[in-house]
Amino acid sequence: MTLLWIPLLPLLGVLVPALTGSRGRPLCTLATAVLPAIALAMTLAQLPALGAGDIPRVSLSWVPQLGLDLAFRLDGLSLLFNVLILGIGLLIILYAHYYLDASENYARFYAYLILFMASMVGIAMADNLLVLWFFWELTSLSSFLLIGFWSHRSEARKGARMAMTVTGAGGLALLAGFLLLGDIVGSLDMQVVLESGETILADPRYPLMLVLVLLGAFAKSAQFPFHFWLPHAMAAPTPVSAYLHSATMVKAGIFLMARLHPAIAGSELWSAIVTVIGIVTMVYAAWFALIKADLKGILAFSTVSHLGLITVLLGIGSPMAVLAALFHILNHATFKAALFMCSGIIDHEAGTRDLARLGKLAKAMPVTCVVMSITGAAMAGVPLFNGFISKEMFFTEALETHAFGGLSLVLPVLATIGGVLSVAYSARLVHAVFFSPPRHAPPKTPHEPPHLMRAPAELLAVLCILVGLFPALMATWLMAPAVEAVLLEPLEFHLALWHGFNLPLAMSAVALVAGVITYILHRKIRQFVRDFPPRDASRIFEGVIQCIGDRAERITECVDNASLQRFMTLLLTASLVVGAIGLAQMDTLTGAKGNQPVDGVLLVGALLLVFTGIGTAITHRHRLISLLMLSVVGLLVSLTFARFSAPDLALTQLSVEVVTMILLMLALFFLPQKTPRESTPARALRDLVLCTGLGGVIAGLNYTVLTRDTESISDFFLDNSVPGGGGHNVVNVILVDFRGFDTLGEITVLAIAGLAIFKLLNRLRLFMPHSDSEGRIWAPDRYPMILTTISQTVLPLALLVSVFIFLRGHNQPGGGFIAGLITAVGLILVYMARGVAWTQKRLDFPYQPVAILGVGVAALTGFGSWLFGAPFLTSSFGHFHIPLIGDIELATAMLFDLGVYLAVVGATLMILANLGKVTTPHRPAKEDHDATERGLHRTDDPTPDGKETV
Amino acid sequence: MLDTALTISLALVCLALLLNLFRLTVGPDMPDRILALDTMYVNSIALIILMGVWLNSKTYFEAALLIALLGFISTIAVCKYLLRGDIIE
Amino acid sequence: MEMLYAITTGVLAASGLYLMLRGRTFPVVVGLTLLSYATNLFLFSMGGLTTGGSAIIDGKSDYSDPLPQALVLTAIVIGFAMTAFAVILAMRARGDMGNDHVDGRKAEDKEERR
Amino acid sequence: MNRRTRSLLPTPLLSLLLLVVWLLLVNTVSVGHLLLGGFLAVLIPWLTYPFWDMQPGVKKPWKLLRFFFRVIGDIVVANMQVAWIIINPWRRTRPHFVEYPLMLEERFTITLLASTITLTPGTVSANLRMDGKTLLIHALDVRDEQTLIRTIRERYEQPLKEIFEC
Amino acid sequence: MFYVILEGLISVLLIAGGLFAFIGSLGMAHLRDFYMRLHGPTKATTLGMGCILSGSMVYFSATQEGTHLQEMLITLFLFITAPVSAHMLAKTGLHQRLKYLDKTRGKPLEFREEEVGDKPVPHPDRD
Amino acid sequence: MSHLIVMPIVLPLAAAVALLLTRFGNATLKRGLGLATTLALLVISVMLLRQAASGEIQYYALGNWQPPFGIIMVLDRLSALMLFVTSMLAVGAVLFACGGDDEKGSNFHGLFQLQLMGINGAFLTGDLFNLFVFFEVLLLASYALLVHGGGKARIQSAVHYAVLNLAGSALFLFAVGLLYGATGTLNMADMAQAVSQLPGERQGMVVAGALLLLVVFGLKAAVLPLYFWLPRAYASAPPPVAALFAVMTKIGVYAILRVYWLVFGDQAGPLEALEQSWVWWLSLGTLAIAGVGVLAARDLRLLVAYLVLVSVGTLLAGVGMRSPVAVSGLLFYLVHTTLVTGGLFLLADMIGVQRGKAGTRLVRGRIPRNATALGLMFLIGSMAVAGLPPLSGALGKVMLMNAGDSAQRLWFWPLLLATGLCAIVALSRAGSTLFWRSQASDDGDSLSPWQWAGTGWLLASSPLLVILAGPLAGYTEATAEQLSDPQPMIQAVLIDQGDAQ
Ligand code: NA
Ligand code: NA
Repeated sequence: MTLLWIPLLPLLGVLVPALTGSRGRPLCTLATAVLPAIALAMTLAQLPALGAGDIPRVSLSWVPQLGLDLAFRLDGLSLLFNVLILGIGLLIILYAHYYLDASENYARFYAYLILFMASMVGIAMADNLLVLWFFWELTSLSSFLLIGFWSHRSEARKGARMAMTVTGAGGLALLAGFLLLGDIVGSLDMQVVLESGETILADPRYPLMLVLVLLGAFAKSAQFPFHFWLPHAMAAPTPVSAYLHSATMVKAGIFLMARLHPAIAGSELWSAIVTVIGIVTMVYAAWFALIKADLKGILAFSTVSHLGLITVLLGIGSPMAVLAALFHILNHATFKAALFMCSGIIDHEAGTRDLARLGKLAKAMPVTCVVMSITGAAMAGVPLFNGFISKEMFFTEALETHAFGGLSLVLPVLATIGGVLSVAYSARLVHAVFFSPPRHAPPKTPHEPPHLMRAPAELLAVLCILVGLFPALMATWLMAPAVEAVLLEPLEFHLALWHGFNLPLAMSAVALVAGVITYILHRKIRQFVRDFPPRDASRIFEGVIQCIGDRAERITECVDNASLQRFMTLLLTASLVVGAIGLAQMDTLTGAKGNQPVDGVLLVGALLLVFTGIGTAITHRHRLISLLMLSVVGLLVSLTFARFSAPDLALTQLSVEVVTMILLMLALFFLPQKTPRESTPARALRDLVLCTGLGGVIAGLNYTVLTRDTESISDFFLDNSVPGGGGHNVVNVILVDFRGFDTLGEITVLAIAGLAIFKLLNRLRLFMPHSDSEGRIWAPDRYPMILTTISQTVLPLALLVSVFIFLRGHNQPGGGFIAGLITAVGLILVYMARGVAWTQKRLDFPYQPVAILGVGVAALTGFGSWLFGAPFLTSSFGHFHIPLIGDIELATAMLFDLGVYLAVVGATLMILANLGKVTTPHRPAKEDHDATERGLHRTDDPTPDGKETV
Repeated sequence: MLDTALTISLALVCLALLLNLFRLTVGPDMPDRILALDTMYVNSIALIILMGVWLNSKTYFEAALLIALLGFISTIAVCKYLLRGDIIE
Repeated sequence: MEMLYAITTGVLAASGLYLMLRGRTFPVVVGLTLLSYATNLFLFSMGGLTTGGSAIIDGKSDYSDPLPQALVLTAIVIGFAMTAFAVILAMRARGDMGNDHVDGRKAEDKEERR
Repeated sequence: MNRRTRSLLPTPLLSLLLLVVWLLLVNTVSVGHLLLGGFLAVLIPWLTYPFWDMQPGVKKPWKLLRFFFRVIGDIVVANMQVAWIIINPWRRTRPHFVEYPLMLEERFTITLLASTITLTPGTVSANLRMDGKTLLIHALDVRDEQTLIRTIRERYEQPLKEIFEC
Repeated sequence: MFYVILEGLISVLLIAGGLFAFIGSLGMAHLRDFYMRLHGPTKATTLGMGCILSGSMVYFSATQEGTHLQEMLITLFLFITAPVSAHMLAKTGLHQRLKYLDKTRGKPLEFREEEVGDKPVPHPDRD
Repeated sequence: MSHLIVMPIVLPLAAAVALLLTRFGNATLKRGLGLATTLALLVISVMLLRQAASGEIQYYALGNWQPPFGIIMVLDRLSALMLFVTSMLAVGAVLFACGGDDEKGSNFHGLFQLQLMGINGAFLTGDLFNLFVFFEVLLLASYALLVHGGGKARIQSAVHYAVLNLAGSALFLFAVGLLYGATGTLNMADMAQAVSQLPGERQGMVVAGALLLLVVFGLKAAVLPLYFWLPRAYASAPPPVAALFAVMTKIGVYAILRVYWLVFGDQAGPLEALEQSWVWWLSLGTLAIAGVGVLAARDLRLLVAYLVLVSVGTLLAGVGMRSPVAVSGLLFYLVHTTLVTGGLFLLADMIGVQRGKAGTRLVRGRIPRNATALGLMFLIGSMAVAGLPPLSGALGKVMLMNAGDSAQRLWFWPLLLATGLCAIVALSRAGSTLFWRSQASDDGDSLSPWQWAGTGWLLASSPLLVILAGPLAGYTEATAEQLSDPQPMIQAVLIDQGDAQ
């Protein structure tokens, strides 16, 4: 379990700076360092176990369905990386303490840094592919945050996004690779994966998997062609560069290749890809390192180059190559971190990182000069420093590999060229900063930084020398288990400074000499390069992203053109297609039942319906005519219902139709009276074809159903209506009892419509023409006397009819809904005849509560049945005999129907009366002509600040 | 005899409906169309009553009643619309 | 008779759909209403076309299928609610946008931006 | 508007009408329905009472009855005339707009008169002036404006005035 | 015999009703101006309704138990509403100043220029 | 009989009635009632979740009319899970709304409860027509809520949203009619049985009905040619409503799962899985177009709306794979995406409010006053929604990637990963614009604690889902198993056919 704490402690450590941030920087720094330090100690404490050949592992079940366990291991490789991550991390914390300005949010910085540290430890220790991926992506994220730390700088933001995009994309490829790998192996457990090398190599999906995994690794380790993001990541504060972009994060890709080495290396494909990419990266980046003018830029490209070197070694893949790779990881981390810190110190003290403005700093900053010289020499591979040993090993492996058959000389030659360039840029780095005179003066007068700020770099420099001098003593304890972890077996080796005179030594010598010469000539080279101005990767990247964004925008605009007509066309086309597919599967349209004979009335009815239906469409540009046609359709539809034995439907349709008419006319008043001719003939034709098609499909489907007999559940309703529901009108019993829940939903819909319309009408001010579309000024007679008189007779009659329809609904056609509509229409007649003000004065209550009360009553009927232990909406009924009056039947369903009645009355009046009220109080006596010409007249404009409420 | 009478009557009412449709379609003015609509309502009542007689069923009486009551309101609404624009003011 | 009925339903649906494809809110609402008539006729007929068989229990033997009728009743009410909402929404849209195009476009830039 | 207090039976004529209508609706004359109808005939007028203008009382009920049957008769006759005009291919119509000066004053009776005119002899009451003093009548076939006015006055307006307004 | 007479009565009422309804609609279809067309439906159709409804009353009273006077209600409603519809329609026609036959005598106020009031203004929707 | 099953429907109804009986009234009281009801719903849904976890399928016969004659509410693992997600989301939305959005128009809390009623009803009902009714309840409530507060953009998007959905409702009725005409029943379990014995001459009717339903559900779910209503509607809705809308598309997904796995399950013979290839290919198209939309979005809310569309594509791809593993994965992903996108809509509004004039547009503006906290929330939300570990999106995505055969993976993986990358690019751009590329400023409206609570509630669910991933995945796995075998459902619902009461 202690193992679990090693990644967990740094993860918890993210909170420490957040909590201690307000207590001052020294305390915060100290507190932040504590948990990583403990984690480092715990890591080292595992050494004995490792020495004994154990691999400490811990696993907690997390998502077993996925094969995802929270599993960690601490083998040699993890140990090596943990030491690097935590060790250098601690040094960086110390360094950052001095590096950051007083004004900067150090707590946030530390939090990001620790988050990053924790995720790196997680990668190093992950014992499950998915866990590894999790931490992998977390490093991308934390590096995004760190690179963007100076978020006010444009290059920081761009660099952060670029890093995020590239490593994020790599991470996604890696995920796919991991899942494939898990699929091949049948487990995501690292141990199982590592032991299944043969299975993996034999699997046909291996190449794809390998490419995906390597994509991830290369993107993270900035290998060609994904190298471009790393230099731009240098926009980050220098501690970040030192830590992430030299010592740790960029090594994650290398780590991954080493980690999965037993599982996925060992094929020709592996060597080919990895070696080639590595060597190309190495040389290419080294070249750029030489010609960069920015201190951190040089270091960044040199980092890329060295990562290439390590990649080559992993590609070669022999045991000694692996050892060399791991050893170079260690060495590179030490000298490169120190170099970054030095460059940060210089930047900090001199105020610039531009080589042109730096020079002759040796006097002002002697200690820094020494440190930088040592570590620079290590980077160049000068003997006696650690870099020399691993580079020597690299040359050896480059010579010994036979990966490229006849071209086997290519590798050593390129390796040597890389070495030459490496020496050249290292020399340039040290010489230009400390010894040669500057071309322009630096912004600040440089001096040595505080001692403790130097200390981490000094320590690392000392390590460079110690390891360089006593490699076996200093590094074997780390290297042996690490190599064993990668090779899955112990490797006998001896790290030594001196291997005798041999070809690699000669190559080193060549590199040194040629490197110095190259540096001396480098101005000419740079002059040469300047003729081909290098393109800025960030600008290209931004351009590409911008271009993709624009392209995406254009595509989106093109696809989604905000045209309802197109959306509707698509919807209808989809329906046409699926309907036609169904229809096509019918063998015969006419079923066994066949057609009943047609009589003249039906024919005339159908003729009228078809005629007015089409008429509604044809006349749609003259809206009122269209509306009248529609009204006839409604009438005929209700006649159709009556004709085919559905009196309830006929009644409902009739009353709804009238209310709809009134509603549409109320609304039409505020809308244009005519529709402009806008559809092109082609468009109209297309719509016509589509609609005819869909109409045809609907007709066809209707016909197929109509000509077949159906066994349905309806017999149950016919049988149980009287005994079970206490009503003779089966339709009504279904509505209020068998399927009362539908009806409850339905009146809820109606009530919501009322509420929604109330919302829409609130503070709505609309243009009110003072003349009709022909220019006739409205008739002066608002409330025609005969109409008003008749309305007062019709209202009581309508109410009486409502009561009649309501009471008999359970046994005869009728019911609460129709009754409600009749009541509503009766009241609407009064509104029409006498106006809102007059009516409102006499009908002084809001309709919303009525509608809601109706829903409430219906719901209460439902709840009532709970009292009797029955399910919601269970009905009961009884016959009661009252003297003189006779038998009467009472059913709870009637109460439910009362709810329906109230809801309908309330909602309908809420809709119509509110709509009627929209204009009434504001109707201007006369429009002013300007407003009329503008086509819009508002009595008060809605406030622009969005305070308008709906 | 009754059947024949019923058929004749139905045929006449249907013809009447077609004539209404004619007036509804050709107009020429809105009031003409409304008049056609109104007449259609009334003729529908006739149709429903005749259907009731034909089927010997009183189930459809309410539908006729409702048309008599509501068709009028519909007509009034359109007239009011043409007269005043705002039918509830 | 069935054929006639089906054709009528289809024609109403087609007319309604044609209107729903128009570019102004009011025809769309009218189309919606027309379409819901067609829908109701369609749904209603799923129980077959019965003459003189109202589902009112009175000792007859041949009743029409009451279930589709009940469904259509619900559908009519819901359709009414929806039409009401849609038409008021159209009003509101006209009030806010200054025109009654379904996309809230000005009358000037005609719809050729499809 | 509350000139009258809300009495239990504010409009007896309406109540009677409602009761009759109710009995017609339920098509039964049972005690239960009489009671229910009676209840409704009281309740509904009571509820809708605020929506009523002053309703004139019936001064001479039997005259009303006579008027009623006369109108029914006129409707039949007049309608046959109109029918004849419509189907007679050689018809000679003499359409006429007639301004009819009203004697009646109550809204209710004016409405009754206008309705009667519409239902009877070839006339439609086309417009009631807002002042309620003149009624515009469109007649399908009249020889003489004055004759028409006189007929209406004597046959309908006078009786109505007697029944309701005297 | 009684039933034959009854059947005859019903038949006559129904046919007469159908005929009047037809004539009413015919008048509406072919009379020459709106105001004349208005007469057809308000008169003939109403009478036709009366006939058909009476026929129905007689029919149901004869075939089903009890007397069926419900149809009177429809007649009543029609008599109440039809004149008002006609009145409103006529009002609308006058308001729209629909043309009437030249031979029509009498020129109502509605058609006299001086009574129309403000000069018509172009409606914004007008193309 | 336990009434608990029907509570998620009747409780919000009752609360809505109480809330709406007066149009105006004590705002605090209304908030309290709205919040209390929502919390009660959460408790109820947890209880139902535990009931359903036993694996037993229960139903509640309304009016005591036994299936297939009466309407029933069915509680199985799937419906319980959907109820839970809804109430989790609703709590966040209501909390947020109490911060002041509820006062920007009338009747917010009542309508909100009605919307919940509709959603919960849609999840519970076992009757096809009743599903239609609840669809209408939730749609109309959503129209009302969409225009809450007013404004041009809202009204305009409401026009599109409403008209399309109205057409969809008509299609739904055609489909229900056809299925009733062909099978003679409305109960979905009964229909499943009827389909298994379907005479060949009716097959076309059922196919047409089923595919029309697919169009309707596809419209709700916002699948490729039918998604166009979504971006603008979501982007313009009032924030708590937009948050609740996060579950709206999932209703479509749910309905597809429910109908096609039950009615067209393995007992359906030649009709089995007739939706599959449609859903599969269209979902991929949706994913692609949504990825492009994510890159194109120049407004944070629009961006989140397109991320919802991404999630729709992902979910439907899971549906299209039509395997229990895929369903398990998609349900996990569904829980995650619903809560997180809901939270992001809320967060977007908070950011927009503090950025003043720039609002949620992704242009240089002033830095939100509470940049640190908002930034942290944005980070969490973005990571979760983009599928970056260790948050829930990553788990869901991995689960879905693991499902599907190799032919399906060939299409699904590249698309899913590519849209993931689009999301990363777009969100990092958005984040850097909102929190970095702006001037710091001290003014900007202050945010109410309610808003923090609501947003925090939803965004916190993502890490929580990671911690509880094991149990949740176990539940979704069992759900998928339950779903893949319709027989127990059919038997549970139709035990005593023939006699009711
Ligand atoms: Na009923
Ligand atoms: Na008004």
